[in-house]
Amino acid sequence: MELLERAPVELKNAFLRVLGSLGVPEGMLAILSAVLIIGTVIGVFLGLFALMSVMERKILARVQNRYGPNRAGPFGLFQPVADGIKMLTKEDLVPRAADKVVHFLAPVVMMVPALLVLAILPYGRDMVPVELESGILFFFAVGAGTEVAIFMAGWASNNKYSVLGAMRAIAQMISYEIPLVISAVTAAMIAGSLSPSVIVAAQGGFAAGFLPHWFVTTPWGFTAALLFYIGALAESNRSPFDLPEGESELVAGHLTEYSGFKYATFFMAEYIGMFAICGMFVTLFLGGWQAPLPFLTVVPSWIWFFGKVCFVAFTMVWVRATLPRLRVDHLLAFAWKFLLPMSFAAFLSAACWHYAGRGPAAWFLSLVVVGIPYLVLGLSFTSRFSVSRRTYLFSE
Amino acid sequence: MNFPGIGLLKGFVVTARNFLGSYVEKDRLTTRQYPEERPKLPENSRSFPFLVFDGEDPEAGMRCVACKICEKECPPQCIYIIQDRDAAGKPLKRPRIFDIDISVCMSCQICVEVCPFESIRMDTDYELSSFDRFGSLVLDKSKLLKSNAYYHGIHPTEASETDARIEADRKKKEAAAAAKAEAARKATAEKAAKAAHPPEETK
Amino acid sequence: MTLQILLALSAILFAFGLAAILSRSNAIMILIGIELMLGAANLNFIAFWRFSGNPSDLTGVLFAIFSIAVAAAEAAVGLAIIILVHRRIQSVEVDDASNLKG
Amino acid sequence: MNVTLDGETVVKLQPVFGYLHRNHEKIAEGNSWLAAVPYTDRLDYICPLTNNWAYTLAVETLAGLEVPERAEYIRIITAELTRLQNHVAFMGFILADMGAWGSALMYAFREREKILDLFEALTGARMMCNYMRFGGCRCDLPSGWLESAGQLVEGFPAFLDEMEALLTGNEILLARLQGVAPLTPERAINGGLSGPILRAAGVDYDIRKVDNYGLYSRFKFRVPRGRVGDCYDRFMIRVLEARESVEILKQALVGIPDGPVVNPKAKQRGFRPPAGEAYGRIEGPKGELGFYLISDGSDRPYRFRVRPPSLINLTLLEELCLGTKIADVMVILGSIDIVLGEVDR
Amino acid sequence: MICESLKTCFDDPGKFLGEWFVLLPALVLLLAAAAAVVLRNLIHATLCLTLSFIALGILFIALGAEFVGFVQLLVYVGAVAMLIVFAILLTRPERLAKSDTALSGLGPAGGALAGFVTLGVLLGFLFTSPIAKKSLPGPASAPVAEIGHALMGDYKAALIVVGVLLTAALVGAAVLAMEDKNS
Repeated sequence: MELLERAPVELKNAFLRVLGSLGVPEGMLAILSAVLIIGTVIGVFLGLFALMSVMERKILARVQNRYGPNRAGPFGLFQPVADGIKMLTKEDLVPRAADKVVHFLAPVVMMVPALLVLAILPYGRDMVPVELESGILFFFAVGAGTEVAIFMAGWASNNKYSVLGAMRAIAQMISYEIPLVISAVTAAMIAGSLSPSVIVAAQGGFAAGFLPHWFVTTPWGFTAALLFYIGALAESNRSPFDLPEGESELVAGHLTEYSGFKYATFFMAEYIGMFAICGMFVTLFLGGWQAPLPFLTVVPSWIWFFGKVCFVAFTMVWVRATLPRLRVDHLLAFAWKFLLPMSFAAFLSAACWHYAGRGPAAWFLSLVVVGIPYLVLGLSFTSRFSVSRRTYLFSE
Repeated sequence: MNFPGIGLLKGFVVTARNFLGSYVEKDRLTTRQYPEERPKLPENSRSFPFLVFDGEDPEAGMRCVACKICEKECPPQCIYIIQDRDAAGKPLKRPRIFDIDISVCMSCQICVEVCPFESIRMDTDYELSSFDRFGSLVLDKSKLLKSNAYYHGIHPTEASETDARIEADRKKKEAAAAAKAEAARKATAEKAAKAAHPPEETK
Repeated sequence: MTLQILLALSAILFAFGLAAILSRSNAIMILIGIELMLGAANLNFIAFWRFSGNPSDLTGVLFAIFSIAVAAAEAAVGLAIIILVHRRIQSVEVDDASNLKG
Repeated sequence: MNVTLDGETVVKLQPVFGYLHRNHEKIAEGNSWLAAVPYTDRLDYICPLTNNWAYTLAVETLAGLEVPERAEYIRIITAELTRLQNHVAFMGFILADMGAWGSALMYAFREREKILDLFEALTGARMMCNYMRFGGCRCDLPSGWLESAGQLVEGFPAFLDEMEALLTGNEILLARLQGVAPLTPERAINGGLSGPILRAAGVDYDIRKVDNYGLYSRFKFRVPRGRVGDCYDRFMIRVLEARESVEILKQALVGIPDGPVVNPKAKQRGFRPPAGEAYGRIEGPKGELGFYLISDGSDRPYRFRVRPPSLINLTLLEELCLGTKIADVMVILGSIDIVLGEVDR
Repeated sequence: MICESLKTCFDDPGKFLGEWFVLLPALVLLLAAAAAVVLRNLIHATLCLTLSFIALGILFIALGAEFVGFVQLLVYVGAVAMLIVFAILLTRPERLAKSDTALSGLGPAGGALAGFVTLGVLLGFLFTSPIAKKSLPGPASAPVAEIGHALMGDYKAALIVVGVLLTAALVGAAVLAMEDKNS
């Protein structure tokens, strides 16, 4: 199994050795290895995107007790190919009064952060494309690019629905970015560094034989993970927060005037962005490529990473199948009045957990420090509408 | 115990049960793959009307006597009947033309109710899509005529009831005919008897 | 790769900012000019830190970080003022905001 | 409808309807009395059997026909089944309006299919049933129908519990529905509303209890009433009414007697009711569905008027939507639960 | 890998494409800044400004101060550009195309002239002063941990002051912009 564990890296080195022997200059080899890594990472994530676009519809269908696409290819697995061909052959309309340059640039600018963000995720034991010491900061810095792209898309379509949709999307992403950043920083604080591989290393080892040291097992980690998850949903405009293009009266939000391959690029950027933020969630809270149980470490680490990413992506589809959409003012009130204070509470409870020695006593202390604000905020938030079951009069 | 968020969790449990249930329980996954699995329609489901004929020859065995009651009663007026005339021009008890425009017909089955001769019944065939709007959507007599055996095939109970009713009518008619014949024979016999011995009083 | 090139670069950037402020009459363009000038100042800080002998003395880097933070605050307040001015006199042209009574 | 917005809030809302107007009432005046029955299916196409019943009830009051007991029982069973599938479908539709990507909708339609299969086995068509006749029903229950109906009613409370677990406690749903477009009882009565919306506003008015038409007095069931009258109450009232319908069905399926299905004396084809006028009304799933018929003794109705609950409930839409957010307009329209076939006739 | 190559190329120039590689973002920076100033359409100007922010961020990374580069990207591209864009949308200056009368009748030429004069003065001092001739010392990097310790260590007071300043500024901006609701 050791070979399988190192397989991708060994393959690359072997390939480079062959090229080296063929007399390729040293400098060129370094560039080639970088290109190889980029190629494999993008290839893997495009494959995941294709798989996800059909798996999402099948999971959604199964939740609703129907089959989902099963006509194109065995079990509908050629559906992405069919969608791709459809997208390519569809005519690419550009509204006459649209701002041609910006209209064309928007999907490109949307795609750039989605792909750049994949560079810092630790896919396996020392298999990190770019070993940055402030990887988490890089993740959020580049993530800010999607807002610019959404604005460009909304503005360039010169249609009032798309501008309205774009404004809503940006307001939502900005207001959900702060809890996202703070919950990510909580994990980084405990691990002691902003670099993802150090964070994953900090989650190694097993307590009492079988309990993995993942951050999600600690109370503050669980709350921070939940907040990060909600922020991730909002960041990638999915499920309860798919306000910009979901609302029945905003047509398709900032994507109204896009068709053909540009729309496919937006679609692809959204999915790869979703996978990237799932990867970050796994790195921060689910112990990156750490195996859940001691005897399972024989399974190669990158299988654990992609397994967990697919599981988190599955839960995102599950959330999408269950929850209705939030209204705009609830969305923002929820972010500012509930998520922000909760993320500070999680941050505080992480500190208490750390200074109380990280043992079981610390576990309960951090549980208290996180639990009280949750109950106080939650009840005050839901007390506005009488959640207690309304009593109904019955007459014979 | 309703701390905030419990409602959402309950919702997730329901969708999870449905997700797993669709693999396990049979009654949850009710989709039928249409072209492969044909739906099993209940016995008296109906689509568009058709004419019933007894025996083998459609023309001869046709029950319809062109009384045009169904044409009058049909709410959207989609039935068109012209009575057949023989060479001498005398109307026959048979329709020469019997068209039903199934693009107009709303399969409401009133023609079946009002038909006194049990000659029009509702079919169950629903794959009637066609390419040209007028040609194949107006079913003429030849397309409408279907044998009684076919009728027994699609609506067994209703067909057997109809046959029983027709049988009963025929027997009653025969009995009536027999009675009339017998009465007529008795009348002729009396007249003959009267004629045999001199008619005392003629008037 | 001498320090001169970087300082020349930031000088040009500064000149662009100044030109933007002086030549345009739209308040938002003036703000863009200010952002450029602040960017030029940050570039100088980092350049001097890079070319100073010991990189462990992080004053230049820290100064740049603080200046970015302050610049962000300043941009927020500036834009709030622009919106207020626009709401009051329905235009963002700097010349229109001439009557002191407001 | 065209909605004028000021940013997010609704300033003016003007529903535009009439696109599904099929001139139902004029056609009925041109056709015989019997020919009008299949057209009533197409009024509120989600609950055809209650439409049929309302029409035949009006004709029976006009002509003074009695209806045999078995026919009354069948009518109550089919009407309550229709109410059940309408309320279940409503639960699915309102979730789809709120963007839940159709999970609740699909569960609702899975159950509704079972009810529609029962209708198809009984009347021949899933939605265009054309089953009621003057003085009773067209044909008797096929063999095994009562058992399968009993099975369905047996499994229904479990399904309703599952739906309630998914929907009633859901915080997002509470946030979206509660406090949206409340309605005071006076406003509801002055607006002429009827059905679940009226009862959600707190008015205890159910025609099944008021008129006691069709042996309803023989069954024990309760009528739920809301207090606040907002979208959440309208939603909950329909959920509770669905449970009451299950109660009625349980009692009716057990107590159905034998006997003729249609009044033998009633003539269907050349039916000529005595001259005069009559107004028959029933408690449809959407509200008070009434038929006002004037007969001049001939075999065609002189005047055929339908009281459409959806249209009358819709008139209050603008007043409910003023000042709410754009996302609420969807939910409010959904909570009124209209069917355009009935609005435009 | 990419960041390493950026830094390695800068640390020992001869090894890779030479240190001129670092001038690529500088070039982009200059072009974007020029475009931001010259362009008529305000939205295009803002987008070029965002591009210049990105180029500046990359330049900081190339110069070794990774943390500052990412902060620059996060703060300017994420927030300030959005602020400017929102301001443009809110004030909708359709009449921008109207003659862009510059201050005191000098027109755009005046502004450009002032810019050139200052540029000349700055470059004059630059090329005469000895300190600017310093060539490149060895590789340098600003590790995040060190920045953290410095911030928490001897710059504690500054950090708190900036915190207070930021809060005051943002609350003030919100109150100012919110004025409209009740008027």
